Amino acid sequence: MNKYWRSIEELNDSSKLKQEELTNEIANKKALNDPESIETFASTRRDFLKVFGFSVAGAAVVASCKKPVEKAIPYLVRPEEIIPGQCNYYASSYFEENEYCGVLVKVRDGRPIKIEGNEQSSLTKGGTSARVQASVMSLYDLARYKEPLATGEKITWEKVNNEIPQKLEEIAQADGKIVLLTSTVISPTYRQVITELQERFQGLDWIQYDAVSSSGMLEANDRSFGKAAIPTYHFDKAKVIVSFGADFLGTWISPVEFTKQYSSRRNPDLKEQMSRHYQVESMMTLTGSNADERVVIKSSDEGIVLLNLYNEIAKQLGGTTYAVDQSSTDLSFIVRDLLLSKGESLVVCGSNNPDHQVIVNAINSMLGNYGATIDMISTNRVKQGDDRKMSQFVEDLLNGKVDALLAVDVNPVYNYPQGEAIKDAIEKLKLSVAFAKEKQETAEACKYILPLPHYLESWGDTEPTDGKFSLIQPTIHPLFNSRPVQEVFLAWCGKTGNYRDVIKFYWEANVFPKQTDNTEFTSWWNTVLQRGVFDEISVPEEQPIIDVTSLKATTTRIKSVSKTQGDVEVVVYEMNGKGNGAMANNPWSMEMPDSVSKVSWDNFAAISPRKAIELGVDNEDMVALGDLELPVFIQPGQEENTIAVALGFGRSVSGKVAEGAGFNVYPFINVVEGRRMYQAFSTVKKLNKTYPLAMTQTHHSMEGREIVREAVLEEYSRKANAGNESHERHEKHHVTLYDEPEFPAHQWGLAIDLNKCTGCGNCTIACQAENNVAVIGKEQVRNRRIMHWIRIDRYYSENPENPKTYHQPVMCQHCDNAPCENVCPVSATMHSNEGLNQMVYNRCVGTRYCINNCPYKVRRFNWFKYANNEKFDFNVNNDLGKMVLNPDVTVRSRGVVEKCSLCVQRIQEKKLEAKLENRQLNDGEIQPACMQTCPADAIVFGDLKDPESRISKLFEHPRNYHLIEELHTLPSVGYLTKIRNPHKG
Amino acid sequence: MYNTEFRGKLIEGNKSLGQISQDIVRPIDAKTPRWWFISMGISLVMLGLGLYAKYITVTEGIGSWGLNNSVGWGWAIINFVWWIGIGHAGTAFSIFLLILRQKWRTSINRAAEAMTVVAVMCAGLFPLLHMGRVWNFFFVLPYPNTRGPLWVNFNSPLFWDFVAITAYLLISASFWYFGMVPDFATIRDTTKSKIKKAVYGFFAFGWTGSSKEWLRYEALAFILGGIAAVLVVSVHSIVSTDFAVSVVPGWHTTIFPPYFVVGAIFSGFAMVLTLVTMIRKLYKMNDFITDSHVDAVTRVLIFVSLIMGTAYFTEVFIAWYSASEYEYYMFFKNRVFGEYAFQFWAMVICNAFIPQLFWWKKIRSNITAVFIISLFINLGMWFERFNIVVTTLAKDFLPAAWAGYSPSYIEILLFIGTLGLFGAGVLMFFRYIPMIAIHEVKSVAKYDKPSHERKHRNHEE
Amino acid sequence: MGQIRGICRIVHSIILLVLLVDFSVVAAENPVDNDHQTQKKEVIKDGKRLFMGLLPFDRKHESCVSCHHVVAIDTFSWYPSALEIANLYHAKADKDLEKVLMEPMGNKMSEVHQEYQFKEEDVKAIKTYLDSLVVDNGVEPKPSVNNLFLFLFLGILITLSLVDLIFTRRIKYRIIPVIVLLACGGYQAKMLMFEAKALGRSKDYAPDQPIKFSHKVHAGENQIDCKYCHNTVDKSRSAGIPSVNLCLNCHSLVREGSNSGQFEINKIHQAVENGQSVEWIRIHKLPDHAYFNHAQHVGVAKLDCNKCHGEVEKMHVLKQESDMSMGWCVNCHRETHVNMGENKYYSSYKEQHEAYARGDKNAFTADELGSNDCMRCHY
Amino acid sequence: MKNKYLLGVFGDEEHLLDAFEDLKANSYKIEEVYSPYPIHEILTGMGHKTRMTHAAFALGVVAVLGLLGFMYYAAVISWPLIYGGKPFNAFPSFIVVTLVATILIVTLGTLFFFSARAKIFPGKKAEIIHEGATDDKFVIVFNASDIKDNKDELYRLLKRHGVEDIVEK
Repeated sequence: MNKYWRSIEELNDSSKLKQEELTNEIANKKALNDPESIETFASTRRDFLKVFGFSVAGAAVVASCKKPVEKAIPYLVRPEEIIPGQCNYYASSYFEENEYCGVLVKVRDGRPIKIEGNEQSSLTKGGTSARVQASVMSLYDLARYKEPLATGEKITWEKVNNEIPQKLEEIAQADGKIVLLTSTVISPTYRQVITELQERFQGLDWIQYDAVSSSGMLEANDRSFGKAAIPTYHFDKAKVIVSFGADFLGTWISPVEFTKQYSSRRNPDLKEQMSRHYQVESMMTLTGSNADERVVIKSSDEGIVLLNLYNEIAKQLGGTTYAVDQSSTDLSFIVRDLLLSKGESLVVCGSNNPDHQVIVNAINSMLGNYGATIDMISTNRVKQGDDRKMSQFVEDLLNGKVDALLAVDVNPVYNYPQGEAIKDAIEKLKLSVAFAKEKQETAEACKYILPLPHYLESWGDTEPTDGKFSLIQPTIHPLFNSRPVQEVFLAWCGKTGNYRDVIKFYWEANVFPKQTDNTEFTSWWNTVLQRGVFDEISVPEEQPIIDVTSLKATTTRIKSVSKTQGDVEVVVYEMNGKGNGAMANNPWSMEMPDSVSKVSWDNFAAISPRKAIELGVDNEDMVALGDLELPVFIQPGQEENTIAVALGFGRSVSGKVAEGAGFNVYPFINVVEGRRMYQAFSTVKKLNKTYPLAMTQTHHSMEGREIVREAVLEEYSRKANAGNESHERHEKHHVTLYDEPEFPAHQWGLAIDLNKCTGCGNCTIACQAENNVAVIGKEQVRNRRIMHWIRIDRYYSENPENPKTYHQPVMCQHCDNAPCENVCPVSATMHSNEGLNQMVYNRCVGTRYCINNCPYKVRRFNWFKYANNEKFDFNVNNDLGKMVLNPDVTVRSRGVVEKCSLCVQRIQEKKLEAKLENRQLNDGEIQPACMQTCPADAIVFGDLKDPESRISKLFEHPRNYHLIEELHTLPSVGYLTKIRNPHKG
Repeated sequence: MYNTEFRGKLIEGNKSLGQISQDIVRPIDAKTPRWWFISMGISLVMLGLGLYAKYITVTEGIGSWGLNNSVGWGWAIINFVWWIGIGHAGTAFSIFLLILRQKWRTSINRAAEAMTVVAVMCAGLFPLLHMGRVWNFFFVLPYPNTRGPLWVNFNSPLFWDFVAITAYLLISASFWYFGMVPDFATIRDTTKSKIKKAVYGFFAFGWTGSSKEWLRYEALAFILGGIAAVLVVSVHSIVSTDFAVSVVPGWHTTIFPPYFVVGAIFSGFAMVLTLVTMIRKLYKMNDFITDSHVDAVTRVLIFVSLIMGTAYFTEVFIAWYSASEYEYYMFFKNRVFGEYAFQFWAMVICNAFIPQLFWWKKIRSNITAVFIISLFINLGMWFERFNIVVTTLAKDFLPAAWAGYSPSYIEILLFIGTLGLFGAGVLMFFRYIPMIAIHEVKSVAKYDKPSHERKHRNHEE
Repeated sequence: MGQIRGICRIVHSIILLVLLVDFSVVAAENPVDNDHQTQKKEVIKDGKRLFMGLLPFDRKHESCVSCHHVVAIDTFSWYPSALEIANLYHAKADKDLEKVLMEPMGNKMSEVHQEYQFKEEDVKAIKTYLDSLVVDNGVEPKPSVNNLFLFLFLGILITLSLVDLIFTRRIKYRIIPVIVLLACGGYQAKMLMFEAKALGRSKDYAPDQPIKFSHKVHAGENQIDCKYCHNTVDKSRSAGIPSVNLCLNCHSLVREGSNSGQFEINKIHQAVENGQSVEWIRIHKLPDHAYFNHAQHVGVAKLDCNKCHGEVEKMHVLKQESDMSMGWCVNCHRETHVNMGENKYYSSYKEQHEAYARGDKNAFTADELGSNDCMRCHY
Repeated sequence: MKNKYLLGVFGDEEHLLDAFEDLKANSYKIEEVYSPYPIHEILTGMGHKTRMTHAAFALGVVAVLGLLGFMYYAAVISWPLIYGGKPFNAFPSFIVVTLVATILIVTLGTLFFFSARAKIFPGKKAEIIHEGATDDKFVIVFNASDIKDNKDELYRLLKRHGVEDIVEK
């Protein structure tokens, strides 16, 4: 793939830079550089973007039905790297909401349209998360700030750069307090810029603030090791994983990285080496739903459970034990397993309570996991916010001790528990400046609002983990009048020049020396820019020794919580794929059904089935949690007295998409001694109200059908087709009157490893971005009309209080005996000679018989006109949002059926490439969007006609089966049996 | 072979031929009664509501209905099958009874055929409207085109269905129309009104009643009767393939073709009964539609109802006997005892049990009771179609994709609209078209004459 | 094959005709009467007369309008239209126009504008007239027949004649309503066909382009390879309309054309100066739901451009040669052979490739290898 | 109408038939018989024959062959497409359409034959010989030129069989 990676830096000489500007100008001038025109400029064509090579403006002859004259406007000067109609890929990095991911940006005719994983990244290894996939949409968000504003009025950057430093200067002179509030900064160059700013304005206090913080871990590691940092974890090296409420596959620290590591060990063919995963938690997380064993505890009991676990292990290993209440939860089987795999185990905890984390540190230390599965030397930097500093700042702010605030890409008004008070305080400040990408609560409270560029528009660098560097490069000229915050800060320091040069300068001085292979900086820089990443070769170091005294002080604070503090415990969490609320205005993200509950567009009070009966509530009934009224969702696997509610909803100031979606539960966060705790006690009361929830799946049992086939590892090691015994029988029963279908060259197939799939939903959004899948809004989702081509079915079995969970991605199975094909009267769907089940939108008249006759129900109908329709005011209703559309894929009109095409546009593209290069296709060359970005490597695509291909091997695998194969539909999609690895005995 | 003694008089009142003409044509010449205007008004209001629903459907999309990703067909298809079933009565009456030499059909077949045409029109609306892109409807036609040419899929039951419905509508309409030609001529020659003379004269196509015309007319009736008899069986069999050809549990059954045909005859006869009891009442046609006519239809209904009951039982039995877990779930956990038990039992009770009341002579001869039971059968048949269409789609193979369905008000209005269309159509029929086939009634009137007056000969037709 | 125009288009056009009312807006005049205006009007009138050759002035040449036409004409002309000249000189002074007229630049212009002698006030009058064209946009508002009303009117006539033919029979001679019926019906059909054609693909579409670029001159007379300008044709989906700087490769030297003189070529230079690209009128346009890739056809299949685009090298004004219907694509796939032996990719078609290698079959059409599968073009 | 007609108008079928048989026996040339409903004896007695049934059968054969041929052409030769793993020539699927479309074609064709042969078509002006012939009268029509020799005898014969009215036209 290397060949396609280009970097703008290749055009380094000045004349070419000029060209670049010119190109961007041409590409963007017409519609985009004038922010007002974006709202008013209306195109008459439903998919005006499906143009190639030149921009086209349709102009219908006034009031007559003549063919509209179309214009073809070529580039004035075509930039060398842009071939109209061809895609370029640029390596870049994603870092938003504390999540890091190395990415490739697919740019078509000058606009980024898709994010892919960067396989060169040693951290994320080509995986992405749903949030990363959705981030490209935020680039084209109408709610973005388009101009610098001062008290609501447009001002120029020149004025900004004059006025603000002046005021800052005044405040600094008067010994006033200036606070720079940012989210975690992982960019080394940015840090340097901030240092310069601090030097320029004496008394400028820099605070990093994370909406969902891991401050507890920083503090615990400070206590244990004297290093306030988050270690790096190696789930791939752990045979036994015990997680206490850490949703490491969904939202915890670095989920893409962890999913890659985790899934690599979820291979049953590793036999005994396959990892075993215990999850001890109070609510059903995505990670918990993937665990081999899941133990349900109260979140308030976590400390006791942890200390008991510590004591058990200490007893066995001869360590110090501490007095503590006996926990009612029996974890002896975990203890046994942990002791059996010393140095190959990993205990993690999601709590923000440093005491808990200290115990976890002690356990890991006893088990010898430091240096093996945990690395405390090379630490993770994605969460650096310090709760106590932040709460001190809030206290100061509320007491009027702060004079000026520079808030960069943070939103405490929304996501800090005392948000309203903070808002009032900010409004009273002498100077308040917000740097923000799009409409948000804090910015609206500030005097100055300075638009930030999207990461796809800006330069940057990152160091998410010590020694792992990566670059962010712009893939489009800024759409709006925004400037990178670093450039603005430098301007305030009296320096001019663009940020790219600053980064280059920094890298030349600080990163370049970290390697020895290259001697010439520019060529090295170009390589790094092409690859996107640079890893410093680390020298192995001795892990720090744990300070045991830290534990002793901690244990005294671990006590049972008395029952008097309320009826129920409320746990607030980040929803997988939705994040902390910064992306709430992203329609893709909002419409993605939550991986566990399968609810989209809202958050809800997740209540255990038993509690629901006790309260007499059902789904969609409302309950009052303290003062907050929330709809109920009955979540199997929830601790009986724990109610979980997701953060990140209920934005009060935002774009149109986020309006009215869900409820803000940040106020539930407790600030205890300056630390934010994500649990609270509350009362619960049934209300006589209902609230509609957009559920995409309402039946949760497999009804005893062999939909997800499973076995346990022990059986599997004895018998290769364990759990999949019926496959052979069904194969034998495949008798047909007709000849087996034959395909001359290729037969495309897809294999899905149910053991690796975590159900994270990244593929859903990747597919949505690749295939222009429409967003339809809450009401229509609730009507069960979601358009996603790949859905993830989630089933529960056994005990509803702690069920076994199954995730199964289902897309068009491309059956060779497809029931849908037979019944279409107009030949809108039939088989290709490459085994694809074809769907021709322009032939479809919409009888929907194919939908009815599809046993997998993967066909989607365009119930309404979803593009250019006021009633569906999402991205394809405005010309800015339409920029994200993939020009290779038709935007479907009302009344036609659509479905997964196995990314036929990618197949065709690669076939053409092979033809042009006069060669055959290579296995693995074609990657559908779902496969390319799967962080778990659960999806494999390939040619079934090629006996050597990976897919052919997988189809021969004894675990392989087809969905409802007894119907003899001969699907081209295979599933690999899920093999669980529960503890023995 | 034909025994009037057994059946009783075909026409009461010992009427002369002239009286027959007069009696039947009277509603056309007479002043329109007030109830006609009232019911026409109601029908038109309903039709208007339906038009509104059609407007919304076409401009906004099928999304205005209550369907979803799993349940792709709902009320529209239920109503389509229901109307088509009702539309079966006309041909069934005319053709089957013609073939069986049942003279008593003559008083009823015109009404039945009219009902067929209107009902098939109502039915035909739904497959059109339920298309996502109705403006591309012509894609269904296999016509030469500039696309390659690209033809249609002859394997698709929907294409079969399209051909069958079109054929059925055209054939039953022409059958009905040509049956009326001599009657239009009668009106033309008896009416006093000049306008009516002109209009009916036009529609009579220049009919005079000469022996040459009658000769070919008889031949035409013979041919049409013969081939349309095949149609009676084929149309609903083909409609049933819309379901039977699929793979979905509850649809994928071989019993469907006969089951649908019988069901159609059942609902058609029930609707005929509903209509003729109304005609009798409203137009005092007791002399033509006698108690014995009603009696004959009810007897047929008992028989058909037993077949229906057997079919229901067979379906459920096979669901268990086949040992297919999907079929088993569909029938036992979804229909008989599950979420849709109400619809299932409504169907069974209305169709299999209630008509058994006709075993009692008292009920058979009580016109009000007959009317009410006929309505129950119509309702039951609607539930049967609901049972088939919705319950299957709502819960098929993958439980994750199971979804409920409830109609939107647009769908309900569409149905009301077709009821309005049917009402209006039938009322127009009452008002402007001889309700009873005059020439056919005349031809059988002779058999009612006292036998000494009939010195005849050969009673064969 | 059935080349019968799809009923589709007729249905579409019926719908469109019924839906769209062809309102022709007649620009209302807004007379402002004052001296200055009347005076100016007089000058414009003079200028118009001069331009049209109505006022004789001392020369042996034809009138301006004989070359620089004022209203749109059907035939192709190399000369710039009056409006184009007007637009160019609108912002300039009278002197500039005079200078150009008196001292023509380039061979072509010198040839036709030989020995021009103008009075200063004449030039001024012409300039004023030309300026007025810019303001009025050069096109005189023409009342157009309202198509929809005509269509409906014909419909009414048809209905009436039908009614009379069948019911009323007022007209003694039956032939009259029959003739009316046929005539009206025929005209309606003609209207429908016309609209249907305009609506769908447009074979022979040859619009006026902003620059009178002649493929005949470039590709024919000068033998420039198509791929020189359309240089992405063998590697990208799009053949690429050449960017303006590409034109400059030659036209920085070639400043005058053999037919159009300097006027047309100057437009390129102007475009570069203004930083604004040329807005060509697009001719070949597939519907959005059809995907076409030039690279496949030119890069892989090595098709000649003429195969689809016709003899471009003989066209002064480019027109759409083929109707670009689906049938046209599909039938070509049925006839065209694949480079089975040359391109290694096709060895993926094992059976076919072996048959080819053995010599059992020496050619495979694109269709036989699946190029007529729906999802090769529709996705 | 150049010819003069003589109409014998009867009030019921029995009298008509008696008269008809008598007339036939006496070899009167009967131009036409008009009746409100078809009377089998008259239809056979008039000696006309129709070949509509043959035409319908022929049409049916042509339709079946044509339809099967067309579908084979469209699905196998013109543009073969794979539907659900079926062969191109999915013959059993064609039967349904063939059956129904044949019925349609035969019906429409027969109607056309009927219309053409019986001269019953929209817009035709009826040549009404007697107003009551479509109501309650049975009319025997004689061509005046055929019977001018034995007019009185005919009158007598008709009257003997209970004719209601004799009209000369």
